[in-house]
Amino acid sequence: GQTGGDQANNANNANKANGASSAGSLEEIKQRGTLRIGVFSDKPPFGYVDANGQNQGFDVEIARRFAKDLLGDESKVEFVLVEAANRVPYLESNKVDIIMANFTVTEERKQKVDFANPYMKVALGIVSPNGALITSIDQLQGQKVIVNKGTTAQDYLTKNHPDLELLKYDQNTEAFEALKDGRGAALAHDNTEVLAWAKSNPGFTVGVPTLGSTDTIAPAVKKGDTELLNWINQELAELAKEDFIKKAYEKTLLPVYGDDVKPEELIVEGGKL
Amino acid sequence: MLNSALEMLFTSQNIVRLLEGLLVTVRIALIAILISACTGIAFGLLMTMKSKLIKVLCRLYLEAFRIIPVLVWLFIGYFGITSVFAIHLEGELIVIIVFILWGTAEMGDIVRGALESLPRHQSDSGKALGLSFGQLYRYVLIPQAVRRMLPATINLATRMVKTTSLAVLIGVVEILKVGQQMIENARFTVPTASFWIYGLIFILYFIMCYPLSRLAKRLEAKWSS
Amino acid sequence: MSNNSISGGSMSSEQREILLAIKDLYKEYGGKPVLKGIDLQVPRGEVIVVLGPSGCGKSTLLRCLNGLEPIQKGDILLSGQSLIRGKVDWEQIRQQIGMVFQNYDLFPHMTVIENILLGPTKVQNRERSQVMEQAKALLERVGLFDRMDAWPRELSGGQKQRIAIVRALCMNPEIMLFDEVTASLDPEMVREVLDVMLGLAKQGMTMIIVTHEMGFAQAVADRVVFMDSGTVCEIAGPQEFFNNPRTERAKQFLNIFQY
Amino acid sequence: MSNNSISGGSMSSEQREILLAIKDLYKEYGGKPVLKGIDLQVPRGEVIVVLGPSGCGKSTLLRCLNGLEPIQKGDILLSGQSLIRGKVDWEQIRQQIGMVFQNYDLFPHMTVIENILLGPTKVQNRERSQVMEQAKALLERVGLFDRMDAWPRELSGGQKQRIAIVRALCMNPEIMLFDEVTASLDPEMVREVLDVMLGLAKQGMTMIIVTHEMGFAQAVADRVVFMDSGTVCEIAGPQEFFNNPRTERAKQFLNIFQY
Amino acid sequence: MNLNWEFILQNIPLYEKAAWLTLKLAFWGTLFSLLLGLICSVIMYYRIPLLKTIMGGYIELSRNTPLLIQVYFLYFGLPKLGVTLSETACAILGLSFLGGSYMAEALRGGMEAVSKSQIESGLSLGLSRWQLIRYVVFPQAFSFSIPALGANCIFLLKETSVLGAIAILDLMNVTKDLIGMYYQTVESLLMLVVSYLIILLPLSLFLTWLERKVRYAEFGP
Ligand SMILES: Nc1ncnc2c1ncn2[C@@H]1O[C@H](COP(=O)(O)OP(=O)(O)OP(=O)(O)O)[C@@H](O)[C@H]1O
Ligand SMILES: Nc1ncnc2c1ncn2[C@@H]1O[C@H](COP(=O)(O)OP(=O)(O)OP(=O)(O)O)[C@@H](O)[C@H]1O
Ligand SMILES: [Mg+2]
Ligand SMILES: [Mg+2]
Repeated sequence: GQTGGDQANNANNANKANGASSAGSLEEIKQRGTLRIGVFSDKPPFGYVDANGQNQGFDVEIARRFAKDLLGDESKVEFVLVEAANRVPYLESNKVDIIMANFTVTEERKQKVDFANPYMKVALGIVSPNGALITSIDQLQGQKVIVNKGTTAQDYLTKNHPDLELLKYDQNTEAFEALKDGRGAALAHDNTEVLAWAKSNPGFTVGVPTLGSTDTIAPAVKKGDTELLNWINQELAELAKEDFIKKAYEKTLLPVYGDDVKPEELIVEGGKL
Repeated sequence: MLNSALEMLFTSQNIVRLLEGLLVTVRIALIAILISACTGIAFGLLMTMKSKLIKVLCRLYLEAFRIIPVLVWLFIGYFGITSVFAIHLEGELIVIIVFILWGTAEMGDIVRGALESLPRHQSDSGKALGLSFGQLYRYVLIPQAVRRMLPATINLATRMVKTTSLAVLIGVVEILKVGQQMIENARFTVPTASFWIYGLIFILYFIMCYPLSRLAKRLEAKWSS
Repeated sequence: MSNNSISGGSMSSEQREILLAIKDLYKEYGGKPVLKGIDLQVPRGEVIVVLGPSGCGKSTLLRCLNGLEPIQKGDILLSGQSLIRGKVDWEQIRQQIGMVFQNYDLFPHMTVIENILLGPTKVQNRERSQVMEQAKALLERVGLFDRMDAWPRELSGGQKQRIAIVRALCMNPEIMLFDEVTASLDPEMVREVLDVMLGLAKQGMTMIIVTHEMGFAQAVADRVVFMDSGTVCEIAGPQEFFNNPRTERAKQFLNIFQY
Repeated sequence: MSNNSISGGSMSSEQREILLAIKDLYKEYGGKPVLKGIDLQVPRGEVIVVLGPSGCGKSTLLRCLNGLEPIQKGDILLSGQSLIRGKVDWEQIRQQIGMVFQNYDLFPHMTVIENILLGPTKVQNRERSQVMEQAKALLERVGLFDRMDAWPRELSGGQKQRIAIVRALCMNPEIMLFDEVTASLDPEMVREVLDVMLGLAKQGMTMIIVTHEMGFAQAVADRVVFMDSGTVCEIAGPQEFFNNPRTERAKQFLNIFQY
Repeated sequence: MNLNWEFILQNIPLYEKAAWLTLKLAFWGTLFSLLLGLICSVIMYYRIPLLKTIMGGYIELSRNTPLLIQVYFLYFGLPKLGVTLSETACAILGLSFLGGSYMAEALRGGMEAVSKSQIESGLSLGLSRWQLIRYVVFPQAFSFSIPALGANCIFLLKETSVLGAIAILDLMNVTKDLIGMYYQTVESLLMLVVSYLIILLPLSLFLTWLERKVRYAEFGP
């Protein structure tokens, strides 16, 4: 949760920093006729591309709805495929209007972009093979831990456990592949992510389900784009009336998590914690 | 194992998507090669100018691309430029621009080398016939230089095709990225997907580059005698 | 200016029109003098053979006459018109001066006939068919009519040099310069090239020939110019020069060719 | 076998030991005959000059004598020992046959003295200091003692060829083969190299020389061998050959050098 | 634009470490490439049957595929066949696989540039085959190859930049990290470029000098 003062302050910084005009962004989007949203292409079930080349997932589901409510048609969304590490540059360089790629709210990121209200809660989780299950971070001393570049997991481990040896990959695919190939003792990532992954990968278990503080995941817009930001917050509040986030959960995440996980532990309805 | 891999490829849109990815790769390479062939010739002529200042500037430009890896230039174009100037450029466009800048430098050096390798008495005897400066280049020097530089030019083209593989690292959805998406998708059905997909891409690149380098070798053998 | 004092030869050059006059020509490469005041007058129709040890400046002299090298002092007059003072249109002048070099300088990417036609059609803008006539006649004369469509690489060294001569002749030059055109040829080929040059001489072409073929020099020259380290040491008729050289250096030089 | 019938020359070769005998040597390149049965006997101490038009097989003959080219028929005997039949130790035999080529073939990555010492020390395993003595003496003789530590690129063409001769001589060969060693030299340099060879001849070295220098050939030869298209046409003493050649082809050939 | 100097100073050690790693990988990669290239070039020069065909195939395969795909295949593909190599092993193996063919071509070019008459004059001195290679062919071939070999060294050093894809913490990867974590894009890229300049500029200048020396002077001081 951030205060309004914070935001105003940030907006000032941003205008100074890149001098890009931010007013009238909604107008611009409407004129263009498409809403450009940055999503992952290789992070099922949040954002991925299915065998037919269609974007799918939880984030995508919400993104489509945004487009529908803003432009009247859910096909008027243009999905831009992003990597963890280039989410901020994409916003900064105006390549996308919104990032909805499992973007955890952090202090550094707040310096660079503006986050809307959250739609998900997240902590870090650590997944490891059943044969050598890691249940505490202390067990990882002297072992290699796999992370995805530009994620909160890398951030957290680098800052709080600088002695751990990290194997850093550009892409999710590669990080999980590396875990399967036994290149590291464990993989640290958002717990939403590792839980989902462990579900569908027998032989792997999330031994540390929450690590560090609970963070939130929220849509992000370019620094200073208060107009779009306000619209998103409003939209999230509207969507709460029909439990849309929950529905999206049921459609995309439930099949993966099953009944073990309570939706309330993960989702945030209406942008309010 | 091979069966399930083939099945994965030929079910749904996979093969089509892979080919679409390949198309992006080919498109980048083709545009960059064609444009830098032209700009490179101009740059090469510039490099043979007598002016000291032009020589130094050309040299700096060339060395910048000789010393700093293309991947770094891609990052500078992709992250650096956007973060400084906040302009919106597609990854693919960045790749093409960087490739053209790089190709111009390398091509220019090839052109310069070819022109300078021509024996001096060729231009002497052209001059002795009364050819003007322009005629000398048009009828005597350039046609000969073209032969000498063709093999190296084709080799450069091969290198550019190969280097398109780096585009994935700045988020261009080309063949490699499509392959990775497919690997991710098939993680339950075909656990060995990465072997097959990366192997297939490896072979596809080979199929693109091999004929080119063959041609270069041929021409080299033919014209060296 | 003073060359008359040492000039000689069978014909008096004063009686004929002076086609080319070199006056006190001075040339240096990066401060090192290579030609130290050359004086020479070439009447129309005369054949001059330039002899001298290696490095004495023979090639440099020819290259200066053709504007391939800038000179530092002196003057060169072609038909009384200076090639040094004022604005000189070298492209125009080079059409009047044909030159053949030691290296086979045919353009390797053109056939024989294309090589020959390039200058007349592109530089002189003459009618292709008309030049063709002339080219064929000249090729016939040097015995290479049937090699018209060959590529330079398919020719022997001697054939290449004969074509190079035809190429220069086809521009209808006033004067021809030959710089050791037989230096890298086998003896038989030397002969076939020299025979072409002898033929030209007989027809009255004005020529300056640098060569190391003493027998040929003696046979073709109207006057022999002997150079050493950038100066003209001796000018004489061939008979006189070869049998009774006046300077010590010329004697030494001729000794090399005797066993 | 039959060369005696056409052999001639100032000395009767029968009286001296035959160092090298070539018997019916036949050689082809890819089916195309280049040497068609050559017979030649070289007594110790004789200087043979091989003349003939370009492409007649002179170089090929020398290369066969040295084992650089395999032959198809015939025999070569050095001091009576066959170089063709049985197992031939070429490395051994080449030490007895010195050869100098047209191109300056010094090893560019070694200084002059290293070039000279390579063979004697590495191949013949001789004492370095002892070879050094000999090398110095030879260098003195060709007038290049002070260039001992120079690099080949610092030498003129003529100097390079003289060093190449020293390099071959330092192996103490029985016979020396020279293949147009002055073909790409300037006239002054030609002279300095030929003088070295004349000196060798006077000292009684057995030599086979291919050259286009007619004056030199006449001066140095004990016998002249004239070849044409792969056969020996005429063997004669130099006086006889140059003034009164017996075959038509030799007459034609000599004509080339006359103006 | 204001640079965040504090950030730059803070991260110098990181770049220093990465630079050493880059150099280390390039060193081993170059060394093995040279060895592989040497073997290949001798095989190709002497046209040893069978081996020549195999090496020819290898050279084509290696020259006509990108290093990135090669290492992806080695790193992610091979484990599916049960062969799991460490990051460093994959990196060095990939570099050597790629570099071997480039070095082979460079060396072979050098060997073929030694003129036939050089070999013949060696033979006519009575040198044995081995002595010929040792004293005549190789020293010259090597110097002919120097420009190409040098260019290959720089090429391999630059190619290490793609090894970040298999979690090697080279200069490129460190930069990506910093951009991803702290979003100090300009500073990180600047340090990256400076690092490459520090490593490659002296090397490049040295090679230019060497090349000129070899080209104009051939041999000797
Ligand atoms: N481009 C050049 N730069 C510097 N010096 C040169 C150049 N060209 C020739 N020289 C020098 O000028 C002098 C005369 O050279 P030139 O080629 O005219 O001699 P030459 O009489 O033609 O000799 P040769 O018989 O060997 O052809 C030589 O000492 C040579 O070193
Ligand atoms: N390696 C080769 N392969 C095929 N043919 C060859 C080869 N070397 C020489 N020949 C041919 O053999 C013939 C004799 O060549 P050779 O070099 O012995 O002649 P030459 O008498 O030395 O001529 P020159 O005076 O030009 O040196 C020529 O017709 C030549 O074309
Ligand atoms: Mg000259
Ligand atoms: Mg020969």
